[in-house]
Amino acid sequence: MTGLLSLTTFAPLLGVAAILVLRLFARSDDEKTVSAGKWIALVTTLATLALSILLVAEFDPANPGFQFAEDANWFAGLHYRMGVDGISILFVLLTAFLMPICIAASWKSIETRVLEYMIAFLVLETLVIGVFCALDLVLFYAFFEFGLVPMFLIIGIWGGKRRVYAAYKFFLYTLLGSVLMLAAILGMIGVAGTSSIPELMVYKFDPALQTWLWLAFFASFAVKMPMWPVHTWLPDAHVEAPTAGSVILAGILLKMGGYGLLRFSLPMFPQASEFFTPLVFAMSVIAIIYTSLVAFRQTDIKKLIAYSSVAHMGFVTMGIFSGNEAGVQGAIFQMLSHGVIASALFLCVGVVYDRMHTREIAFYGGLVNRMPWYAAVFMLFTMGNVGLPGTSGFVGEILTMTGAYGVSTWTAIFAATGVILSAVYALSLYRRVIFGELTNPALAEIGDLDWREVAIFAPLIASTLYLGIYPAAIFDLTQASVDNLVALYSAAIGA
Amino acid sequence: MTIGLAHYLAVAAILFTIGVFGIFVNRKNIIVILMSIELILLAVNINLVAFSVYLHNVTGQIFAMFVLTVAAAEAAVGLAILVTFFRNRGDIAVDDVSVMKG
Amino acid sequence: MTFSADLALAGPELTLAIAALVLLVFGAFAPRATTMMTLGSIAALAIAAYYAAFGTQGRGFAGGLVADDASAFSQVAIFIASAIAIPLGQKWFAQRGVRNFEFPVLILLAALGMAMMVSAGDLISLYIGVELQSLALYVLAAMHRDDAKASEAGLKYFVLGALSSGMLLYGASLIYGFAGSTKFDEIAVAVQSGAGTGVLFGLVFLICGLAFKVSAAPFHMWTPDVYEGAPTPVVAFFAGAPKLAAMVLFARALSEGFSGASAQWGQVLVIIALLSIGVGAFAGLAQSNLKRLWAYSSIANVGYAVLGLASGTAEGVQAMFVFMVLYMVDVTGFFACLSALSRAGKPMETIEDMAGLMKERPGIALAMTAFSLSALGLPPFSGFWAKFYVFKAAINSGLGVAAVIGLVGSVVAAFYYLRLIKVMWFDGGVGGTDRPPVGAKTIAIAAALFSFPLVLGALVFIDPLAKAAAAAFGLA
Amino acid sequence: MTPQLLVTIAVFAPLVAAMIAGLSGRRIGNVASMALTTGALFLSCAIAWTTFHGVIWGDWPAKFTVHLLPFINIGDFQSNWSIRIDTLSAVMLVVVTSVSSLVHLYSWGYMAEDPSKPRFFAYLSLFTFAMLALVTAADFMQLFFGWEGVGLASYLLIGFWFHKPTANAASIKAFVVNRVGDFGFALGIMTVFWMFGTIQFAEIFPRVTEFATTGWFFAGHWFHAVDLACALLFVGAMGKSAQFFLHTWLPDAMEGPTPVSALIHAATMVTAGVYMVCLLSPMFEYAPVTKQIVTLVGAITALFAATVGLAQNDIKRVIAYSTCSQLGYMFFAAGVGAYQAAMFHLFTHAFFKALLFLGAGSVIHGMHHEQDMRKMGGLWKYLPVTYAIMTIGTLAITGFGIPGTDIGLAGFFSKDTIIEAAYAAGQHNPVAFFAFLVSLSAAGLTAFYSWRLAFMTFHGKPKWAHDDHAHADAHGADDHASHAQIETHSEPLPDDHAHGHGAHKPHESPLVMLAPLVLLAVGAVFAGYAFVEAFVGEERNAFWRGAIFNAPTNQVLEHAHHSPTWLHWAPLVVSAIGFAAAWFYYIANEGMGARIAAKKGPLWSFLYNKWYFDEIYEATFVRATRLLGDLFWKVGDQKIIDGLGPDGASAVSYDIGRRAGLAQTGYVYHYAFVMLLGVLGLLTYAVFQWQA
Amino acid sequence: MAVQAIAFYLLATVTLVAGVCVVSARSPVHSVLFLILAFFSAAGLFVMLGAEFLAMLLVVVYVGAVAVLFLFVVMMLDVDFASLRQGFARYMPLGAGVAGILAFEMIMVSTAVANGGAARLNDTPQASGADISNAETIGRVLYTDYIYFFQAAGLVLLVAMIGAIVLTLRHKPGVRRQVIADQVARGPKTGMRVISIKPGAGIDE
Repeated sequence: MTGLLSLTTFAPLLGVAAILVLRLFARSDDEKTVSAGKWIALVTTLATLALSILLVAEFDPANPGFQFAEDANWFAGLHYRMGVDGISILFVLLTAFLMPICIAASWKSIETRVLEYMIAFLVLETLVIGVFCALDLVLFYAFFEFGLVPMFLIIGIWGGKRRVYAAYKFFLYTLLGSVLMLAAILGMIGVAGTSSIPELMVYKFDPALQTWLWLAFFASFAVKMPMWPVHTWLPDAHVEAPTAGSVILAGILLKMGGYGLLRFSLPMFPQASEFFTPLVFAMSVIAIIYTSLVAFRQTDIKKLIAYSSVAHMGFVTMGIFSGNEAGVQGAIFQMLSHGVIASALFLCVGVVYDRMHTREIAFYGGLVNRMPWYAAVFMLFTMGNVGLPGTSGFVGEILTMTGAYGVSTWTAIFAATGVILSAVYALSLYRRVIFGELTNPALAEIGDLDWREVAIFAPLIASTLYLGIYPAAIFDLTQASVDNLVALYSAAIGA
Repeated sequence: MTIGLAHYLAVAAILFTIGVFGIFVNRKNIIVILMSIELILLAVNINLVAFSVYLHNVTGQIFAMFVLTVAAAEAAVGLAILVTFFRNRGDIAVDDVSVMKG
Repeated sequence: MTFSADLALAGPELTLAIAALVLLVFGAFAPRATTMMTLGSIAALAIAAYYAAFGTQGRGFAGGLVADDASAFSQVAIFIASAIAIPLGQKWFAQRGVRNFEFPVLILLAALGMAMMVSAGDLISLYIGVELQSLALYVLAAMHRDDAKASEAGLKYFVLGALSSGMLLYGASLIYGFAGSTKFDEIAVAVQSGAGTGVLFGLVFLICGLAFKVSAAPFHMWTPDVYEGAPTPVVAFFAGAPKLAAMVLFARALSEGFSGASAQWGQVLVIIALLSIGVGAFAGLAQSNLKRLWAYSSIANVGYAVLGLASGTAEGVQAMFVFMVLYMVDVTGFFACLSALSRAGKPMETIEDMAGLMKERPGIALAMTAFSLSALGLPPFSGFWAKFYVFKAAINSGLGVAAVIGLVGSVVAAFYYLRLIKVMWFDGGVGGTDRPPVGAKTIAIAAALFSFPLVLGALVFIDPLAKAAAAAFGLA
Repeated sequence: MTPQLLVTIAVFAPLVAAMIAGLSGRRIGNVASMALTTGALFLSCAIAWTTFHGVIWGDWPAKFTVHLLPFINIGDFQSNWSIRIDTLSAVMLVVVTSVSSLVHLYSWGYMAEDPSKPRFFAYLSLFTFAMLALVTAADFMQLFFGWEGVGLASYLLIGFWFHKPTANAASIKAFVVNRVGDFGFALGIMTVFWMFGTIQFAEIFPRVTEFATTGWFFAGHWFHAVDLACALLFVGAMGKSAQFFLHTWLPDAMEGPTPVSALIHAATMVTAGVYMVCLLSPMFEYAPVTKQIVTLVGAITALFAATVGLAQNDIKRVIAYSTCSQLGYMFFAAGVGAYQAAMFHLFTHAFFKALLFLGAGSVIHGMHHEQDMRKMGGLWKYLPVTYAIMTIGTLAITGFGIPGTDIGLAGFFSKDTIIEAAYAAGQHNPVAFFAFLVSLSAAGLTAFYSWRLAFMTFHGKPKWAHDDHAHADAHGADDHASHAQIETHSEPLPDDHAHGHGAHKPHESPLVMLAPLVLLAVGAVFAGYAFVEAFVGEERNAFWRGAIFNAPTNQVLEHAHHSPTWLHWAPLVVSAIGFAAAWFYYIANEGMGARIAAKKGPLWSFLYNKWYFDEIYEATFVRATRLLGDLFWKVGDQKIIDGLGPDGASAVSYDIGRRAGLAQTGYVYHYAFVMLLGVLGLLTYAVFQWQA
Repeated sequence: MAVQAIAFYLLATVTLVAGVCVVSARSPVHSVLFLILAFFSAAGLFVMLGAEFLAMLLVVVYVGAVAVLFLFVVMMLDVDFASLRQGFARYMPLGAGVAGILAFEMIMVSTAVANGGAARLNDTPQASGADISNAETIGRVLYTDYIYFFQAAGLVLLVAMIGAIVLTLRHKPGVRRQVIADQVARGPKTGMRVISIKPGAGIDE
């Protein structure tokens, strides 16, 4: 099935081409054109989803190596290399899964420059899938880095009041992190003489060099995740981004950081990873506790959820650097689960934002009286966010904590306080928005979910519960690759 | 006391410095700045000729010749630009050469 | 070597010289035949490029002229850039009622100067090439002679350029004196047996003079003013090709003449490179005029190219070649965009002028976005690949810290590129831009397409050519 | 029908019913939803009793586990969705399904006027499912699932009347405090996992002895391995079972509808902690220090809750503190090693406490949702059946019975066993002896507050006739959960009820509410007598069949049976004293209690305010959370991180840029000067660097 | 030798003093004149070195052409030169300091190396080949070895010429010039035009 991976990656660009052709022959503000553009985007993303499902179906879970590999010579010793293993394939699926939802979620709420918007999302999809599939450092970097641009535009053009500030902050912050990674990538190519990720994964770098390379990669991924204390771009970006932008940001873009740590830091710089584990653990637990407390005090719904994302990503980094099976699997699972739950929560915010155009918590209250179904959906995802067993949120948290426990009990203890704090902020948010009497007269006529929103939420609900009850489905896919990774890592650090 | 290469080089160095000095001491007078540049080129020529003579190598003198040629061309272009500038401004004060800054 | 063999080596130069004279005479008698002039000069450049690419190689004129892969590579690039500049400028001047048949002639002579520079094997040809090019550029900068800004730009350019020539010459004289020759290969022999302080002292002066020509800090001060004042198409021309020429000359002089002192000039170049990157990144932040902004951008970019050179390796020189060629396309394209834009006949030069451009002129706005992203060094645009080469070379030769500083500088600079994108994409404009001239628009869009996606394929060809060009300098 | 299939049906029937009622309750209507969930529960209940019989006396295997689906399968971390059946879980199945089905039935009447019945019944059934999942868990993960699942149901049901701010606050409080317990629980699970390399009960229990003497490094210290694991797990139990320090949520949980209080906050969920300790008896038996802790915490809770119960005026709150106290009994029973006694008390307590709650609910229903006992009185005439039933419940909880005979109500058997066990263990163990002393004094207090409740409610002068506006006052008074108990609580009423409240006379509840009461009363009377031998008597080994483990050295139950005679009489005596005191204050000198309260003496205030726990927590944890949150947000994020990071850096960069622009003066000689400085600098560098 | 030394110091002093006067003279006219003086004395130094051809060239090119060009421009641009000298003193110290350091370094390096380090340099100056004059020495190589540079230098002058013309040549609209080609080409068709005037309308020019 060679080429399937590239097809999946670049399929969204076909949609872009179609929209561009459409734009050439029609006025961009024509209602029919806009509608056609939306449909093209939706169909493209659905087709990509179908392709990625085909990928998963064809994927051999027993094989820990890279599958669907493609390799073509490029220039200056670079190659166009693509491939997926058990770790990356699920992120491809997640991306392809969330994209149609994003398009659908933007169906009505985006009213200006719709075609550009759809193009931005489709381009973004290609880039994100590319990140997860690239097996060449430079190719990876190209996908990784260019993703900033569509997101910059999405925040900046269709965002809220402080969109420009947020867009700059997002872009420059992430750029600063990733240029350091670029330096490390160039150094690695120089030292190892190859830019092939599979080769580099078994290349043994000098430990002293590893330290620098690790730090450089970490700078990039820590910002992307984001980890405390480089997280402050995220709340701003989330608050200002349009709903679908937040979904993509929380659902996928943050995962690129965790994926990077798994793909690069752990296998390529094992000694440095071990050396820096205490640092990462400290940053993770600070992230978990600190941002949970900050989340508790927010007055903006989206900001609260954004801060909670930071806390949840703290679990991911903690799990990854546990370096054991439970931790790594938990981290992967936590990323997938957070991709679904955080996306759903942002969509929940989007539902009321579309109706009321405010995200102030104080504005709402008592929504359950008018929107019982919405309340139920929101409750489910709130519980997922809290990490209730039975939802996907639980599995990742408990496994990452278990993994961390194996390395450092203090870390697990502090992380476990996050379990308490997440209940505090999430439930207080829910209470303030949903429960109570409907006192704000502006809300008197607010309507419940319509069929489109139900259709958006249905797959998210299904996956939250499915992953929560039968996470083994995921672990079966990731098992071989994670085993391999953990074995290599353990061997390298002599544990 | 013998006059050697070093003497000539020292003269050239001082002359060069005088030229350089002239450029930023004459804050307003472009024409004198152009003349300062001529002094710099003269210093270079002294250097080249002295080296050429002491190296027993004629290249330096040829080089100096070309420098002379180019310096003449430079003077022509420079004065032409100055004239254009004067026509536009009615003045040649260097202080005025600051519409564009920042 | 016989005289005719020497002449064969000088094919491109001869072509341009003859063409310049012929066109001058032709222009004097038919000053309104602009199309003929344009076509003629482009044809001359094409022939020169053909000679450069496929002519014989070797050293001629007692070492004054070196025709090798490096000169061929850069001459072709320079001639292409010059050929693009001619119609761009003709049209622009015509719109402003300045009908100057001398324009193509001056471009041809400047191209000739640059051709001399890139093939110089001797300090004398270095000097004469530089002066030929510079004098033509001084005139071009001031050519819009009824414009106060243009003549001011010309004046500043000239005064400072002359000063830098003086330094360069002084350095050349010291090198000549202490190395005993003006020929690079003989200097190399002298330096190989231990570079004396005198030579190195001269070398510093030489570097300073050349650094002015590429507008590297701290010899950059002329750049923003001259870019702002000079006619936009002229800026499109002299922001690209002359810098390539000067960089190649830089590389050739240093690697052919002073490879024995590479440790020393490497240090100086690193200082210059980092200063340039810093100045370019920070000073650009507060700019609102796009031409000034791009001037600072070019200072920073030259810093990157110099950093490649500072590696002192063949890889670094290759990086410099790739960088300059890719950068040349971007900068030419960007200024082509600027020259194409006007609102009610008034040129649009500030960032604020670009508000809402994405709605009004999506083609140009997209092109400018591409150039901005490229300058920002974002993959997969050409600017990224340019930086990729440079930083790889720098890191591989132990300049890791400098590379990281340079990369951080690129993040600072990112802000002003983003600001341009922001204004074009996010803000609402007042409307009323004029229809852009087809030629400039075509050039801009072609350059943008080269920036991405064509660059991905083009690099497959540029990479080995640049490698061969770098190999010609004989560095390890 | 195989046993496996039957128990699967028993566990999942409530879930299916809950989903149908919850998702399509509006479509299928109220009655259908109610009937469906109640029916499913009765089905489960029937199967539960069958299982109970089958496992213990019948031909079913004594232990079996139904594997349904893998849950988490990572290396050693293997967890499955499964149903584990043994005597312990069978007992719990019976308790849970019996009380639950009766509560479902009761709710038909109690919730008759509520507009969202399907939701209520769905929640109830969901809770039942989670509880069943908890008690049938075969590994820690499923246990945790059930654990948090019942927490969720509890949260939903406490906050059932979502428009009441107090209910919302109480529900969050319950969830969060439980999470504090789960914090320890989760750490305990991790400890177990890293210690044993598995989280399956069946694999852990045989290997406990391996770790009986080893140490475990945790949080920078060495601990005795099994002790550590058990202590951490016990923190979870403390949260769920509202033990001292983590008890504050339980009284507030009375914001929920009364059937909820009966089911969740009396009979089933809160006993999950006790169940866990008994389930993990193979581990606790090798955790001597932790057992002491369990004993101590249980004893303190028993005493503390009983004292607080003395001064409360809200009928449900009194029973809630009573529950808390009784849970304390169960814990110290387990702590001293008498797990069987703990389970037995759990079993009997389920009946009489559910009875008391539902009876209280009947009173509240009869009083048109009045909960303040000071506004009741003399109700025995109007609610005769309720009165009879509440009296039975009171007798049961106070442990009324005749020592030396087999005559007594349920509490008599179970509580006395605990007291005797504590006494027996206390012979060698001061902590256990403390527990024994507590158990006796708490028995007296129990009698006092229980009879106080009965007297204030059913006897004396009726006070409800004059009080028209109490409701209205109570409404706006408190919006904060921690103060919620000071005054009465208003459950939502349909309009006609609220308005003419003074005009209505108290009335007896409908049959659908009384029937479950009667059934429970039967349990409260006979459960002790019927099962005493099986649970804690001579037949206990045949009954438990190894589901509860006693270390060979642990002979506490054996010793308890041989306790001195005075000990058999002691509880009765202290109860009688309590009864007499209550009679003295509330019958003989009616109004004396109120006068004492009115004086607001320090002791009374201390008890009335529940030892000021809420205030202390509010002042420390809650405030600290808010302050830290604000600090981190406004100072940490905005000032320090953003101020030094992006915002600061960009401001500095821009400033540098501006200055660099200013340096670009436009004057040619400046430019030349800069160039010369450059030359000079480089030359100087060259001279000094390269001279050598 | 002493004569030579005296001559050298005299000429060198004059050159340098004249240089200082160039940059510090009150009037640009004086500056030009001092420039000429500096060139003359430098030519004298060249003669001392034996480079007579260069000395003559210097005098011819500079004094004859460049200096005159300067003078011409100074006269042409009617500028109040007094005002141009403001601020001269204010920046003296800073400029002098920088220049002093520069000069010090340059002299130090070039003299030290020239005296001690550079063994390849000869003690005796020799400006021309054996038996032939300085001019002949140059002449032998200028059109052979250096033909390339020579031609290129020609092109530099061409550029200067074009530049000067482009920048300064103006066809003023009001000035009538005699264009012989136009006069020759003039025929009846272009010489007159026939206009039919409607009565009472007049002609609009």
